[in-house]
Amino acid sequence: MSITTSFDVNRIRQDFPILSQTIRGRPMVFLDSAASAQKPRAVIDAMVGAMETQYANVHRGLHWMSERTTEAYEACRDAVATLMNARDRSEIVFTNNITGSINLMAHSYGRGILKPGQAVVISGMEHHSNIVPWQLLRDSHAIELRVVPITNYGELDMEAFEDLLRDGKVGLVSITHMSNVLGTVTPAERIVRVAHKYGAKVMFDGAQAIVHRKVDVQALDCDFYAWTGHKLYGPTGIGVLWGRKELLEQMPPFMGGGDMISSVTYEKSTWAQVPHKFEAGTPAILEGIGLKAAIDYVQGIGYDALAAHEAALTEHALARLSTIKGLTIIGQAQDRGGVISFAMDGAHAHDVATLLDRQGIAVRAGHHCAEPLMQRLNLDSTARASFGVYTTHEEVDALATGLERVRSFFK
Amino acid sequence: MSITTSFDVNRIRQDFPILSQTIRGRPMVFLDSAASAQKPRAVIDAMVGAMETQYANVHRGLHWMSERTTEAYEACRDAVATLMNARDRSEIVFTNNITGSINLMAHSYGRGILKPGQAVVISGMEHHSNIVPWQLLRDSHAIELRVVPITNYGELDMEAFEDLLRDGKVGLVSITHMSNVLGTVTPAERIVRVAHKYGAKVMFDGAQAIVHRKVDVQALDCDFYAWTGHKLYGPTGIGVLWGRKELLEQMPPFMGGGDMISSVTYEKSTWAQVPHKFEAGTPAILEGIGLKAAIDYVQGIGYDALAAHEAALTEHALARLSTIKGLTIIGQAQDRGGVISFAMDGAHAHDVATLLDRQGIAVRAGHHCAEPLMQRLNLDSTARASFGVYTTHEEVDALATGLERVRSFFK
Amino acid sequence: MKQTDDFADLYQEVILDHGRHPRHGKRLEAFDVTAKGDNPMCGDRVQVWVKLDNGTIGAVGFEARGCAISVASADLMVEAVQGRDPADTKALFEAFRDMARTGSCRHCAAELEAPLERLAPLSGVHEYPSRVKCATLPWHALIAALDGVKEATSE
Amino acid sequence: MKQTDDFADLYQEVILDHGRHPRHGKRLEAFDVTAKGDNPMCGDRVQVWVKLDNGTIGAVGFEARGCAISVASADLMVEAVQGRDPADTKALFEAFRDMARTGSCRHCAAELEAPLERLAPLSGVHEYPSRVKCATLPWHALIAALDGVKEATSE
Ligand SMILES: Cc1ncc(COP(=O)(O)O)c(C=O)c1O
Ligand SMILES: Cc1ncc(COP(=O)(O)O)c(C=O)c1O
Repeated sequence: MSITTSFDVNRIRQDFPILSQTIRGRPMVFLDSAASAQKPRAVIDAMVGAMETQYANVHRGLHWMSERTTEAYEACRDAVATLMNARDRSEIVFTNNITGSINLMAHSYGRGILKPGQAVVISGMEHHSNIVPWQLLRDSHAIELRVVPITNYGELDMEAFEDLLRDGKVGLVSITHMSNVLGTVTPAERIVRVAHKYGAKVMFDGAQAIVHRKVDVQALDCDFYAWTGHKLYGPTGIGVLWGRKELLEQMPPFMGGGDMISSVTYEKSTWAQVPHKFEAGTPAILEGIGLKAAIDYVQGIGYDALAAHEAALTEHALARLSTIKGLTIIGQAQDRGGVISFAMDGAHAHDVATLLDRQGIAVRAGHHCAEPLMQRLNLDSTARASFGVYTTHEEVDALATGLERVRSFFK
Repeated sequence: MSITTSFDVNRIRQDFPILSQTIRGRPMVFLDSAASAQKPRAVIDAMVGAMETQYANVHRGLHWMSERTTEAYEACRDAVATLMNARDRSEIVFTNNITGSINLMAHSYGRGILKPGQAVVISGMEHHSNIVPWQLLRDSHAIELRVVPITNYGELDMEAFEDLLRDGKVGLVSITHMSNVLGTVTPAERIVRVAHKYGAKVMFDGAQAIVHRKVDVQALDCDFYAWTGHKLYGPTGIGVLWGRKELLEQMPPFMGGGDMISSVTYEKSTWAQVPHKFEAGTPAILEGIGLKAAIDYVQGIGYDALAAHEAALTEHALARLSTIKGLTIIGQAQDRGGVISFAMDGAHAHDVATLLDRQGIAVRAGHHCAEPLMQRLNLDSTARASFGVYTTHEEVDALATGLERVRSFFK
Repeated sequence: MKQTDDFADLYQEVILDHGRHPRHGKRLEAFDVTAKGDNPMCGDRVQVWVKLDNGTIGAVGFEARGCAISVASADLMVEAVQGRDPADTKALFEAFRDMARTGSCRHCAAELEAPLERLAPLSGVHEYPSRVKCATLPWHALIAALDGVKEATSE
Repeated sequence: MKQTDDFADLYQEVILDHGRHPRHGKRLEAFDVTAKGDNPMCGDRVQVWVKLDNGTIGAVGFEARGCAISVASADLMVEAVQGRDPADTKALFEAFRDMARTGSCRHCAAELEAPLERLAPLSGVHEYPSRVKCATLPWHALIAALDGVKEATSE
């Protein structure tokens, strides 16, 4: 099958007002989308539209503004359900970011369903958000934490993974679907097949993956899938946890408060149905409305076009960067997305990032919230360029030229 | 001292674009601000400005956009510290809403500092957000939950309160600073004096209070104070917890993830300094920027003017509503804010709210997330009108006229 | 007068009347099945008792704590379901819920037209999605009772 | 050339030089106090060893893992503090931090002008608030060591 798309990146760029900004008098070259993506006009307009014309608190209002705002906010749940191909909209739980989603899991699934003595499996390339909640669980609930090693290419060691599961003690596998450092896309279907064979449930950290690929939770056959709005061109302040309904229903709530109850007396409270059981307090209303617009925007472009664009960019970038002397690209996974880490001989990543910034080029540098991975790689930090739907080949070229200048400055 | 203000509500109303909307062809009369307030142009502009001209993820970026966005976001922390007269900006913790703040407390203070056998005191007029987290704590951590009864006027029974503290087992008092149902403002300074006398720390749920009064945490001498951005004319998705630094420092973290760590290895992680220890994951960046604008807006008007306006409105409303036959105002506290609940003989609160809505008047009806208080009042639900900085005397009159029509319809 | 119409198109006389003076608003002493319904968002509660009569619905009684719409809906429901078998009743509920949500029943079986007409005064709630639950709550309780479930919430 | 100036105003020759070839970048075998500094946000780490000499700072050595700015700052710091007493050193740190944050030291005591001038090449970091911490991290470690504290983080 060949994909024919009419993807016009210059037209896309016009949807993002911020891209016309200049930095130090130069056009902004924004290569830090993996940290947080820029927002299209549609998202801005949706949020402004709500604040200017249709806003009130949701779910309990009987008046016009509240009813209409509830509809607009809940439409986001439908959009997410469609995006992920969930069986039912009630499988979509909104949180504040993916960190909140994973903490919810570590609490409600970890403390509520897993038994002391069981194990959780993570991998050697997780973001701190998918490490620390499980450490807190381990320390308070006597859960064992097992780590799948990664190969020198930066891929999961799938044999070692299966070995970790063999004793049947693993209750949950929580693994990234795409590394925010190496760009590696993990073999999600295989992970699920192996884990289920040994009776373990599987959650994916899809913070990066869902930005680059169509995620179909039924096709993946996973049990939970989490991601974060601000990386998918949506606002900050909203995250998503998808879970199989029957599992969500078994889990105790995480936070208590308004909106998540069925009845409250001082003696005893009972919980609302899923997903509301997990959504305490006034939700991120404006953010849900913004995220809905972001999803519509992405769906309008289509994941096929988006993935093809990013694959072409990534290929171009890998080719271009590999010609720069003294530059090492970190991670050589077969299946990878538009996130590229690199190190320059004789120059610290921070210095590289700052000197790129002086040329108007924004990249990230540091441990990327993945210290254990850095230790595995024997690095303190890397510089990282990451691409969005609006990134151009010219920007990749600017990065390469910029890096050549940095290199000659430091030599 | 007499307060002279140049408070011009018609000028204020022009700052809120939504107020020019019509509902069913009638001017919108929005009397549901206690559920969530409308947003002034300044808040909208600040958020749009960020999304259109200056946005990136914060705290770890070395590039221009990230540095500038970090400054804009962190300026909110300074604004909150000034608003509340905190000793230090590091005492301000951002959460997703006040429900998140109280759950953080129930977790980090409740499970981290309180010992099984100790007690937490709440009151008979709490919002579910300040009940359910403590019930979850009680059930998982063997903490006793004590409830201060309220008088028939809808005030705290302060003698009973002191009695609850006498055995010295109470570790924490968590009480509303203003009831979202009765409008009652609680005697915060006295609560703190009494509680401290018996060695208990005090947290206030200031979700409603901070909208109507100047809150000075040093003058109150309390230990924690929580509130929520969307009721103070800010965006959804952001809440605040203020705590004394030495207490915050003793508390273990709540959620794990990026931004809240100092170092991570698989064996052991260490935590960042307060407040970051409590702020896992990408913060509500756009929301912080919006909240900063909201605080500046409120400060620009000044709490004196704001409180005077609302006091006058409330007085007018109480007078006007008390002339309506068959209408009972629920709660007669001496010290009260601009939130008024009422019940109509022979008409259910939902029907009242719907029929007001048909006249373009938005009020809330239900248990207002305060079921135990409803039980105490022997009511299933009330209708509630609540005022904001933009509410006018004419709108109060419209409410009264509207209620009279509802009454004659149901008679 | 236009203004009163604003009220009356939602609160038609029949709703006011059944809301105020429900004909069937009492607990049955002799019954076969019963269930409670609960709308946590607004505090409405209802309990429904059903006496079965050779597999069809015989006498029905209810106790409701709630607004005029939920009480009237319960009362009108009783009149609409008497004599029907459970499968019929569920089909009628689906049609009624569709009407309450959208203002009309879009794909209604012909044999449901008559009973739906009796319930039509409630169709005005479609403008208020959160009040739709007031109208459907007694139905949820009834279906729960027929299914042998003790409690229902309007979703 | 304009472009190269964009680099050079921040990374002056002296920074590149001290960053690449720190004169004092080694652990002291004989020392009185030592402390580590750690910038959790970016992963920079430094350890500083101090030999005291009658209450003033004698020999100082450090080991740093970090960027050119943090290494150069550590190296320049050593040269600036040798021979000072702890109180003096703290005053100099405050002045330096002010300069790193704002680009210049606004309220500097006259006697600090000379040592500050040696540190002035680092003042360009004020444009990058998160890199200010790179420049101040070794100072935090030094002050911690003088105060008898084992670890410091740049706030
Ligand atoms: C007194 C009080 N506490 C807590 C809350 C909960 O606020 P939020 O839903 O923003 O967490 C509210 C408002 O809903 C309130 O009025
Ligand atoms: C793979 C991965 N997981 C988790 C996160 C955390 O996302 P958030 O900070 O929005 O919770 C990120 C991004 O920071 C990420 O890249």
